[in-house]
Amino acid sequence: MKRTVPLLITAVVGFTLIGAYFVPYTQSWGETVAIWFDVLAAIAFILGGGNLLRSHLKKISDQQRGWAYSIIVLASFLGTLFVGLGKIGVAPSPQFLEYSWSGPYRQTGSAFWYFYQYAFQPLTSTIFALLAFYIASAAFRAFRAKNLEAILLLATAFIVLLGRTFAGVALTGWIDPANWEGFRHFTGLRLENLTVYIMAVFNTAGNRAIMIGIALGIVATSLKILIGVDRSYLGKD
Amino acid sequence: MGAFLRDQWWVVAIFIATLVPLVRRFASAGVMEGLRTLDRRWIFLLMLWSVLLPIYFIGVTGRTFPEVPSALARATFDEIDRLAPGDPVLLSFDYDPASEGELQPMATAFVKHCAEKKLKMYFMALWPVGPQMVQNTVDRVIRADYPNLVYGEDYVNLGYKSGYEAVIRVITTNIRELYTTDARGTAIQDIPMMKGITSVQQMKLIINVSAGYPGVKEWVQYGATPYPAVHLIAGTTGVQAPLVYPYVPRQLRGLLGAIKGAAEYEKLVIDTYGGPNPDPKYLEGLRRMGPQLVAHMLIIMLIIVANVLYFTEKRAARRPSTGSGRPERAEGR
Amino acid sequence: MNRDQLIWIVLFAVGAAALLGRAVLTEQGMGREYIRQTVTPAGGTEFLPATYGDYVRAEQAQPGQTEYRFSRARTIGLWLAAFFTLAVFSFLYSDNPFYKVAESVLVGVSAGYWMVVGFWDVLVPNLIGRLWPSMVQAWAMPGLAGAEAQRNLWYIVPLVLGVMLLWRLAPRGTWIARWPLSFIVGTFAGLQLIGFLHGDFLAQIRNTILPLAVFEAGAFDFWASVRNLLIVGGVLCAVTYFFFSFEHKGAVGRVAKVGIWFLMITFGAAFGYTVMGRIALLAIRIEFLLDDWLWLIDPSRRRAVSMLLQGIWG
Amino acid sequence: MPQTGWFDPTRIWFFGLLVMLCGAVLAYIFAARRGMRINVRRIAGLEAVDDAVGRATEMGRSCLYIPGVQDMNDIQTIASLTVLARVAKTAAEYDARVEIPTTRSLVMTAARETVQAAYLAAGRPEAFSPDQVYYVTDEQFGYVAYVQGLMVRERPAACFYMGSFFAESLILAEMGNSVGAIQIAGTAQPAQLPFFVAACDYTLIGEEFFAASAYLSGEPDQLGSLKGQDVGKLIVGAGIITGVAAETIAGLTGSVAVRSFVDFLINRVLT
Repeated sequence: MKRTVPLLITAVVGFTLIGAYFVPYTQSWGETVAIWFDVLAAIAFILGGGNLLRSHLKKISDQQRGWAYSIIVLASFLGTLFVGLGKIGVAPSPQFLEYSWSGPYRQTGSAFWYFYQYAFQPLTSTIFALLAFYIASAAFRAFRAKNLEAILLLATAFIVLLGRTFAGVALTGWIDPANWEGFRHFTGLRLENLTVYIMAVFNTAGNRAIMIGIALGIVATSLKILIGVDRSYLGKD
Repeated sequence: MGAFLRDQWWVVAIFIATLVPLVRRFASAGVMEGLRTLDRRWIFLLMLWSVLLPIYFIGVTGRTFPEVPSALARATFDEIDRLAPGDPVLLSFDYDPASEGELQPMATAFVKHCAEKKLKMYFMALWPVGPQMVQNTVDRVIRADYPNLVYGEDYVNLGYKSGYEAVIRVITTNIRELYTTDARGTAIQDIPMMKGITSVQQMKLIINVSAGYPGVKEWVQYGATPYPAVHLIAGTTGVQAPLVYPYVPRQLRGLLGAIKGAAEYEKLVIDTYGGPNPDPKYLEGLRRMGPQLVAHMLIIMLIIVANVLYFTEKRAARRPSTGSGRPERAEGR
Repeated sequence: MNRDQLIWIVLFAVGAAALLGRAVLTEQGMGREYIRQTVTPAGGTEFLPATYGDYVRAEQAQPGQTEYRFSRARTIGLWLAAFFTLAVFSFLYSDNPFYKVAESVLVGVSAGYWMVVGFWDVLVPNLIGRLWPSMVQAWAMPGLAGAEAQRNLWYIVPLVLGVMLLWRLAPRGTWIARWPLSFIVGTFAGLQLIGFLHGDFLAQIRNTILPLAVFEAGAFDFWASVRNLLIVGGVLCAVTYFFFSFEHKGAVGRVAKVGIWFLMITFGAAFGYTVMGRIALLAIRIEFLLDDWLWLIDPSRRRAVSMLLQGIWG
Repeated sequence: MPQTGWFDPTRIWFFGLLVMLCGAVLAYIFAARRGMRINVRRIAGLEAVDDAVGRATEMGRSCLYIPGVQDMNDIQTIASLTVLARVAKTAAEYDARVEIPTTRSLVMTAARETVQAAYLAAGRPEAFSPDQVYYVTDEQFGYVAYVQGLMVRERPAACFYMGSFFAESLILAEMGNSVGAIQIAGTAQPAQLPFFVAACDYTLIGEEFFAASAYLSGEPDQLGSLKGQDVGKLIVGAGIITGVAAETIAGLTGSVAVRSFVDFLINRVLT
């Protein structure tokens, strides 16, 4: 009972939606279900939030290593939640002054905006900016000509990188019909044109094959789930 | 450069101080050994300096780094430069504040170039926030530096029309069917420069600044391909550029890709129309390219050094006399 | 006290001294935010961001004016943002308490942020608004009207599934929570099977049907034909690489080898292409530190009070 | 709605392709169940899973499994859970500790069920503790900031990145490399593959990632489905070759018949 019903639900819902794609009247079922999913994911926040609270409270009560930082996590989590849900500092919208809760929760100047502007935004964009450092260390460590494939990877990256600087353009700027008529056939070898050619031909072909492979992988994976061959996500009997 | 080193000596002092331990390590352990056991935090420090110093140098001196325009940027420039004063030009700004970083420098340079050439500028937008971008650019360029240009006679903002590519399909045959008024609400008949303009085909050139959909792809498919006489050039973000390269040069006569394309085009506009010391707002792209250039050079150097190191190690490993390198972990593809 | 701590202390001392000197000695100082108080059409007051340049110009025009004012709250916020930025960068050197504080604040604030977004952008309009429209209209969405304001009983389904999901927290009968999970898995396995098959699989085959002999206005265009041959050949070889039934040996092995070459060129190009975007991200953060916070540089002339004072930055 | 019938005629060819592909996958699954021998090629990344977990056990350090940053509405996350089931089972057998921080509440719930079942299947239900699977935050960069700190402090010996990733892929891979972990990545996001290929020890490229759970399980019917996918590739090969040949012939000879066939193929069959 605990496992057969869920498997039945998955199969029925899955095949219905596949069929719905072919019947003109029911083609919009896909979007409706997507909206339902958003609602379900929003409700599930309670589980996630609950787990966050429980694991950090446990870390504090057990005085595990780094419990002081858990206090900071809980303080900022509950602070943001309180300020956001309570629309603290949000003025009601001009047309509906008498409805105190009508103002947008992200209103500039409100407390929630303050948390976003001076904590959320700087922190996330700075973590994102770490990528520039990691790209440099990855370039030094990973781009070594160990075998033919690594040489192709490194050579292409090298050409594209060079092609995007003025040095690259200057390096092969001499391949110019103005200098010698014969160069007319070789302008394709100029670095920036080479980059264009690599992106337009090799990148297109490579990405197409990967996308075709992914589509086939998804067909097989979805089918295995719908007919119950793969049911690990359902847990124990 | 000398003045910069003298005035900002303290920055240079800090820069050198942080690199002294690295140089000492190379001196004591030898360059190859130093490189082999190089702590990746030195690479992080080099990346920090290769972005921070150019920003500081450009910020203080106002000068920018060299930039050599590529053939594609020159083709884009020539498409506008070949026009005569008074020729009608359509500018469609299809982007939003999120992509302003890469596209605003292009929009500013396009409008300055058209204003210098005294072309008749017809602005429009396929994105809801487009008219705001047009207004910002008009205020920054035309109203600030070309006060003699008159709204309604030299430039007009037709505003946003919803309908994505359907808008292009309509205005290429009959512009008045969709645009009965301009963005300010004045009727089309009362706008002097709209006299005699019935469709986009009369435009000598279409300039499209695009961040996605609807954008340059739709302008190529519905604006340029069906009407070979109409010339189309475009500026677009780095992510979108590879997708539209195949249209160059037949359907798309000029293309500026990412901040690099903007910098190249700015260089061409400034060299011909900039005057002795151009206003910093026309150097936005060139200014942003400073750190990009040095950081790209750093990464290129890192790849070269890594491979030189790898080959010397491999050759050393073949001769048993020298010590072997770090045990290489199982290397998969 | 090992080398790391020594370096931290030195960095700290130099940094603090420099900041203090900068804030006190130079006449312009650093790191201050200004606001412009305006009256909104509906009578309320609104605070728009303004620059130090606006403030000084307004003061010169009319000393003691109150429209442009120094904002303490936003200045504190600016310094907080600068602290967080430096704390995250400090992780590159080594894990340290500052990074742990920044990490904890980020985890807490971001979890809270997305839950608030989920509540106001999804739960209120799409669930409560659909089942009890009048109540939501009176409470938080007075603008609700038209089709949106009618009750839509279909939204009982996500509500019931949601309750089942939360049953996990109950002591007994937690197995009921599997029903909503299997509902989600079933729907999206079906939807994505169709979506990827139609969108990616078919579309990519159609795009790869290219003529191997290209004619440009009658004349045979050699290079365009080579380009098409490379694309078609590349796709076929790379697809062969993904074959599961044959070991990469013999004829299939060689074709798959060409396929992996195409993939490696694709990855190398993609890597080289994204470098510019990542460096732009770092440039923005460093510009925030040097310009908005330390007031060392002013590339967009926001604090240039007048052309006269141009000299200082000249 | 132009059609009034019960079936949308414009999608009839697509329906045919769907039936053919699903039929092939199902046929091979049932054939495998009836005992047909299935042999498939080696995939380096998947053979490394066992010795990665083994290495972690020897060194007494933990394994880190990251199921991607998307929610349960992405098939890559669901596929990642099927791989997690195998990895968790191996970890249970080796008595290694596997930690699974998640960035979505639903993924946490489903992953907890999956790991519990895996420990049961390995015969060590008592070794499972719910705290192994926990929620961090919904924000992609908040999650990466946490995991980055976790890696430096816990120094895991093996890191698995399976699922849908975006820009943070390189942060995870570089961090994992700096703590000396064996890293096996698998994703179907083409834009992130270059970073995983550059920075990880093994990378499962697109379709290889979806084949991971079949490989690791070794069950015949799972492997059968891979054969079904190969039929799909034969269809791709046939479609492209006939299309290109017809297009080229139409271009060379200019024959109307071939040209109409190509138009039929492109505008009818393949849309």
